[in-house]
Amino acid sequence: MGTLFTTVRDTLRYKGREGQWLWVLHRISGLGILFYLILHVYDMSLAYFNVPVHEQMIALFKTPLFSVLELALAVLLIFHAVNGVRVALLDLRPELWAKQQLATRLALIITVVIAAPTIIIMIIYTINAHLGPVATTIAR
Amino acid sequence: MKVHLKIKRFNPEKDKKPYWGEYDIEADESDRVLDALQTVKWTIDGALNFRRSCAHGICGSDAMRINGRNALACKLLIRDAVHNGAITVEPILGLPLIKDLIVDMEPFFAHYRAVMPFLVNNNEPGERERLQSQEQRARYDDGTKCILCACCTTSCPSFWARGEYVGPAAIVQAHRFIFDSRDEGAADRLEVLVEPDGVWRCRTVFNCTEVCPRDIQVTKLIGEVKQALVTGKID
Amino acid sequence: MTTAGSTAVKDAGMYKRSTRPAPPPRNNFERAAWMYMRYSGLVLVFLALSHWGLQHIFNSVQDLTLQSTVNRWGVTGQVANFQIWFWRAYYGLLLGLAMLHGLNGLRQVAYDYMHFRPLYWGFMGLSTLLIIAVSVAGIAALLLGVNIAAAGGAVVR
Amino acid sequence: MAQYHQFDALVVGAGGSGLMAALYASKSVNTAVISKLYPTRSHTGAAQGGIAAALGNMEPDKWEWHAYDTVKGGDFLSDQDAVDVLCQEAVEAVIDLEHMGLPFDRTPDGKISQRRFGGHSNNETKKPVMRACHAADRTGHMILQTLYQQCIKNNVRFFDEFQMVDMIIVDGVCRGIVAVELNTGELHVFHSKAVMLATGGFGKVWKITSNAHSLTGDGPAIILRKNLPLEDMEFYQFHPTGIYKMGILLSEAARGEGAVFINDKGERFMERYAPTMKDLASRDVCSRSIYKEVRAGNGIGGKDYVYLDFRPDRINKYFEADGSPRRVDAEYIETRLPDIIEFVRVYMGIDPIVEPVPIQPTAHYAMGGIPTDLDARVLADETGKVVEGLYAAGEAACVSVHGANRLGTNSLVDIVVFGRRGGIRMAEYCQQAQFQPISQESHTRAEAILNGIRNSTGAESPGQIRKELQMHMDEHVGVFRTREKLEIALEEIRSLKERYKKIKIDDKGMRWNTDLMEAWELGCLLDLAEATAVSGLAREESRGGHYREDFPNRDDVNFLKHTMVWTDNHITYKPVHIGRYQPTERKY
Ligand SMILES: Cc1cc2nc3c(=O)[nH]c(=O)nc-3n(C[C@H](O)[C@H](O)[C@H](O)COP(=O)(O)OP(=O)(O)OC[C@H]3O[C@@H](n4cnc5c(N)ncnc54)[C@H](O)[C@@H]3O)c2cc1C
Ligand code: HEM
Ligand code: SF4
Ligand code: F3S
Ligand code: FES
Repeated sequence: MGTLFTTVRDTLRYKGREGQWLWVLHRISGLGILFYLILHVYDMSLAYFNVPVHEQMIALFKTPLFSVLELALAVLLIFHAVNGVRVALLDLRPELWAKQQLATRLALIITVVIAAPTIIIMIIYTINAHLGPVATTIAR
Repeated sequence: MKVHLKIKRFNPEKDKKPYWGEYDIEADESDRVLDALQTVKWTIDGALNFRRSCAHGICGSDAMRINGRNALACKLLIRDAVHNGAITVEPILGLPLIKDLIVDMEPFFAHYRAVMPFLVNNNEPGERERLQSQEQRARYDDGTKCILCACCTTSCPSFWARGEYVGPAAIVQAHRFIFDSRDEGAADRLEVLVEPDGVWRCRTVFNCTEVCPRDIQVTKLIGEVKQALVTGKID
Repeated sequence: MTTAGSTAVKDAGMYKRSTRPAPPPRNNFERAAWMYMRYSGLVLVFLALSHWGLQHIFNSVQDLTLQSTVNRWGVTGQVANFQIWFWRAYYGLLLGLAMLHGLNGLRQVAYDYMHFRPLYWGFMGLSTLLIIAVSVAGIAALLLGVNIAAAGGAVVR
Repeated sequence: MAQYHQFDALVVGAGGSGLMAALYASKSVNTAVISKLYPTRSHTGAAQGGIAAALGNMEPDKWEWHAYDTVKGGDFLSDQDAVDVLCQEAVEAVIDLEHMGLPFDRTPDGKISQRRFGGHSNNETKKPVMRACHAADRTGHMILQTLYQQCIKNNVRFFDEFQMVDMIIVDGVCRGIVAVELNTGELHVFHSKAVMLATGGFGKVWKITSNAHSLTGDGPAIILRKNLPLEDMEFYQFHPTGIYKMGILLSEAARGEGAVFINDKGERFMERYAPTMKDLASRDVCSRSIYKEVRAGNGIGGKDYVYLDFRPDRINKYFEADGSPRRVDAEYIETRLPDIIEFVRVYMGIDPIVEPVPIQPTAHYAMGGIPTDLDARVLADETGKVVEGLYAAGEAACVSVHGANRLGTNSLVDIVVFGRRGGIRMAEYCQQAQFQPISQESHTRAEAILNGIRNSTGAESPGQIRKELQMHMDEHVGVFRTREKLEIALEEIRSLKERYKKIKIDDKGMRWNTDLMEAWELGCLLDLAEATAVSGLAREESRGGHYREDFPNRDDVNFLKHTMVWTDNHITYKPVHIGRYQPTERKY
């Protein structure tokens, strides 16, 4: 893995600003989403090829552990999308470069603005499913 | 004021791996970090090694990592560098370490040479200067300020990962000529930069722009080169 | 030599060179890949986020059943109506764009860290095969619909 | 053991002069450049204001006017044949640089832009003339970069971070040099037909200086040790505008754009000292005037500095007072002097657009150096005999175009004009000369010297000696000199030289031993300081940069001649080449 180790070490050692950390996150989130996507498409294809296994996997996705992973995935996807737009826009319109500091902050803010309600809704769904009426009462 | 300096030391003839050297010195708050290093060298340990020459940010010798971030030691004042009375100084990343704060600059200059950093124009120039409008001159001004200090290239995560990446400094140099109205070598330079280790390695991290001691908008210039490759136009 | 100051010689096109065409670069793959990442990313924002919203916000994973899939995909052997074609196109596009985007992203990461050429090519070869296989299976399932026969009648039409 | 290399021509030093020479020499012969710094780190890159050439792009100008200004600036000590070459070829050289790609600023009609500079005038009206071609205030940087770029284009062979420590001169013929590869500490013998020394200045002899740490005069010092003379060493220029206490230069371009000196009373005092050129009088005049103000108690707060004022509203006020129609605004000043303004902001923490800047004269430029003829060939003595195969150019050399005081922007002209002439001449020589044999032992002298320092077990610290040397030089061999001061300085330098024999360094290693190299360089500084003081003591008159309070007048009867100083401190003299311009009183 050649320079993976040194790069990770250097990235931790070097005191970069937001740009550096957004890049790290973008990379990790991209890989995370890809991993999930492969799993997910495989699972969905089983709806034709092997329905019983498909159903077992759906059941698996409903367990608490996967509910937590799903939350993480939501944040990663939202972040990756928002930050991806930032990068794409900056790359395709160099004249926007002067505003990069603003763009980084905006990306973080938008991520939070979208992710926060998403997570809350998802948490409520999960609690509902696992704890049933109690949560439903609270939610009301 | 009293300053506590933590300097990453390494002597290839003695040490197996780098270690921290710690020094307490007296310095003026308007002194440069370079002055502090000189004080250590001249009064505490003459064996401390670092490059320096002009001492005012114009020759590009003394790029180093001060408090974790690249800077020219001669352009950072003590008062801006001390945190809780201390300053940490380490060599720049991504280039082979030789001794103390000195790294091997050869790979850096090899990338510089790779982008044909010189005017290409085979037309007979005539007896007087080639004409250039003020706007055309302004178009590539930013890149001409570069002092090849390597602050940018050695702050770039893509460069840490792949030393083969030409790096922001070389792209800035290429930009300086690609956008010079007198130049005709853009095609050849773009041939180099379109390669996988050319501009595409740049992931828009902005570390480079943030540390350039000459305030060059490095990422923007890289972006303009990417645009030249994408649109096929240089304007 | 005495030259009088500023006798302007602004004949037409004196400074001309404003928009020179850059040459078509020889190695176009990296450039195409780079542009693809940007443009597909912009499209994916809508597709991936809307999909996520549908599956995880408006509906919950917890409510996911074979029925909800049948509602969009139809069942094996069924003649596709407009709705089913719409979902086929939507998911097909999402799947294709995302997989290719992800694959190229993975390639970039691998290119950064795997300097030993055979390792890089081996890793990318396997990854590409896996991703193609999964994508083909996914698209096949999308076109063929939910195999209701194998579901043991669990699904109510 | 030393490694061995052979090249037709060797250039030592990769500043403007070295690169220019290398570029031209490498066109026809096998050439290598040896430099203790990466070429782009050379101090040519620090030059700010501009390079003079009578292009006449902005207003009428003639090279003859440039020549006269140069001779007058040099207080009539310049060799006028050399000055003619300088000023005539300046035009060609600047155009040459432009063709190489140098990004000069432009006039509205697309030509090279020019600005005013100290001492440059329209000879008819006596008013300042726009002669300095410039690229913002980074002209030297652009020259250095452009020349390096061209060297890369032409595949010039570089040995970067190799430091010359000895020269091989046998039977009066230069046959190569010995250098240390800094990275390994190994010695390398470079065998050649011709060598050019382009090692730059030696400002580090003083404490307050605009010069780089690396400017330690290695070339001239080695020349002295080879029993060859140095010329006009007493003429050292103190630039009037160094940042207070640091010495970082604020180019004369600031005054070219309209900045003025003011004292504690807010007076524009240069009006009194130079009624016509005022703040653009030559540098020696300005530096002395500043110190005269300080002595009269007019320094800011009674201290030893004055203000350089380039607040736009003030500049406009002075333009108005001078009857000039020009006006400036903050934006204009920022685009014309970006680096200078940044220096002030970074290093002084004040904004020159709103506050005046504390400045003090700073040691800047060596008019003297290795004597050469018009083709940059090194002279062996006062009779004009040349050392075969040896060339010198740039600040290390003294063709004597600058005489007793250099005009601003003339050094950059000097390095390109004589660098080029030297390079061409050297190549011609190499084409007909043969390699002269060198001994297997060529490097042993250098080895012994370096090992001597490395293993010395004395108690003296080189850092301390350097500090004391610089202190004495600032105090006694500065802008104002007297017999007593110079004698004190000499005594001190000699005792420091004794102490230098007993130094001890901390780093005993081979690789990148800057401790060792700095100690070696200190030896050069000591030798050059001594040569400067000795020459100054002998010249009992005031001329240009050399001002003796005990002999305040110029004495053309006894001292219209060049000093040649030798390693044993004896002095010989050489006549000045007078041409069209007879010495007259110098007034600005
Ligand atoms: C701050 C400042 C501003 C200036 N502004 C102007 C201006 O506006 N206009 C103007 O005309 N002049 C100006 N000057 C003066 C001018 O810049 C210099 O005199 C000129 O650049 C000297 O060039 P050079 O080629 O002789 O030497 P340098 O550029 O100093 O180069 C010396 C070279 O020699 C090498 N070297 C030295 N010793 C050794 C050794 N022992 N072995 C191997 N290599 C060695 C160094 O590595 C370096 O490459 C300015 C000077 C300063 C300090
Ligand atoms: C939702 C909208 C998306 C947008 C706007 C987006 C945008 C981008 C962009 C612009 C890049 C290039 C980054 C660079 O070159 O520095 C990128 C990289 C990447 N993307 Fe996406 N993407 C999105 C969705 C996805 C999805 C669904 C996946 C998973 C399949 C994914 C996986 C990756 C990977 C692995 C990388 C490489 C990361 C790197 O090189 O550091 N992205 N994305
Ligand atoms: S672009 Fe800036 S940081 Fe990079 S080498 Fe040039 S001056 Fe240094
Ligand atoms: S830090 Fe590196 S990734 Fe690009 S924006 Fe700068 S070159
Ligand atoms: S010493 Fe020249 S840039 Fe710092």
